[in-house]
Amino acid sequence: MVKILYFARLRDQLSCAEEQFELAVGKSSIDEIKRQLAARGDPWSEVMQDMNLLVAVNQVIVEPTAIVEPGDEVGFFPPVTGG
Amino acid sequence: MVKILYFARLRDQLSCAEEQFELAVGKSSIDEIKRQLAARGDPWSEVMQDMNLLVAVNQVIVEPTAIVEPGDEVGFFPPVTGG
Amino acid sequence: MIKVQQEDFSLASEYEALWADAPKIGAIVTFTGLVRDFNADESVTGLFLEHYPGMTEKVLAQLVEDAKKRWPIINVRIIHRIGELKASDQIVFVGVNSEHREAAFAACEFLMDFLKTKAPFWKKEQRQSGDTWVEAKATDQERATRWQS
Amino acid sequence: MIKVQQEDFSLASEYEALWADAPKIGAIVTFTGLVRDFNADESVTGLFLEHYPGMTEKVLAQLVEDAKKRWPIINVRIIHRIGELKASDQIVFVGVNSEHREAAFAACEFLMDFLKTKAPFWKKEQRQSGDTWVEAKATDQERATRWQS
Repeated sequence: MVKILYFARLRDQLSCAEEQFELAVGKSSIDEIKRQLAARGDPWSEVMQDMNLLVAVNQVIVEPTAIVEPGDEVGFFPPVTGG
Repeated sequence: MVKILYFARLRDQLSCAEEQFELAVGKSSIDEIKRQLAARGDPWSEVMQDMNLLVAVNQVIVEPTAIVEPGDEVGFFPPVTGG
Repeated sequence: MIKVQQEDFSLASEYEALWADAPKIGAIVTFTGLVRDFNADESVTGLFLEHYPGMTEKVLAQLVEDAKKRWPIINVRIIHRIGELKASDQIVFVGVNSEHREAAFAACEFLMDFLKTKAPFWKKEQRQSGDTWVEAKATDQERATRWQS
Repeated sequence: MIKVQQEDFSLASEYEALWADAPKIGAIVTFTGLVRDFNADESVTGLFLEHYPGMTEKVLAQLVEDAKKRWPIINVRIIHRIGELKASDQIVFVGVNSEHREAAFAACEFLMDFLKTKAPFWKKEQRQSGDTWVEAKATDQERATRWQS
């Protein structure tokens, strides 16, 4: 299991702030997780295909090829707009 | 007559803060004034030959070719070191 | 010192803390970001700032480390507010001290440029017609990439 | 607002004055210069700042005009102290506000670079062995010429 967090516009679009997610195999790439989430249909597919989607693993921004292990924290969010 | 002001290290070297100076003719260039002041001998000649000497006419920095008229205020000073 | 907080902050206190490193330091540069008048869009009534707790602090700490590697700066103080804000409110503070001004100016601007593009904060404009998430600006990305050269 | 004065100044008051332009402005950048520890030269007991009254204010006003032509800044506040100062004392303040941070950062640094090379102030270090006028630094000249490109 990994914890997935959704922030800002994504959380509103998905009506979901956080979920526990079962990895298909022992480990998964972010790309694989995105494919599985997109398979839920809209709004998930739309959000997961957004070119600007950012993802962090254990609070560090990663590429979609990054590998996730059980116990990791995955965060999905749009481009940041602080400051 | 013009008023000549000397600042900082220059004033200390010349032991002079201010003087009234008679222009040789109706108008003079700064270069001409410097020549006349240098003719007083040391420490004047040393100060007036310093490559880093700055000069302002009516409180605006000018080139040594600038022309001075009676009533003008001439300031001689070393490179600035404020801030 | 990095703080993410709802409460307002006092620039005077932050400045005093940076001044405390004198006489070792000769320069203090501060940046404060304020809530503007929403581009004169009168329908906007306020701003809401959300963040990713934990990650925000981590990213900012990394940026401070990066800045310290690049410039001989002594101390950095960063405060970013979250929650509801209204026009003219202070949003963000970055203060840097250093022996010389070049380092303090560069590090302060570097930190703001990367805070804007790397730290997980999101702004939502509150309107009578409903809330709208603010879009990221391409110009902010461009300013951050300047530092790579 | 340009002031040349012996008295110390309050960064908090200057900042409040710059904040007063909110919500039109979104950014405030401040620079403060402090008296350093005289390069660890223990024989130095203090600093004396002399200026050219009248010309100083004229030069600073011109620099503010130049900055306003180059960047969309709203207000500028400059204070430079003269007379006797000791280690850790505030010497100079430059504060700039603007809609966006780029302009505020650039104008504030521009003003400091030219204040350092154009405004008629001179520093004298006071030592037990006698006073010494501070030499101008080539690096300050170089920083000012950057802005011509």
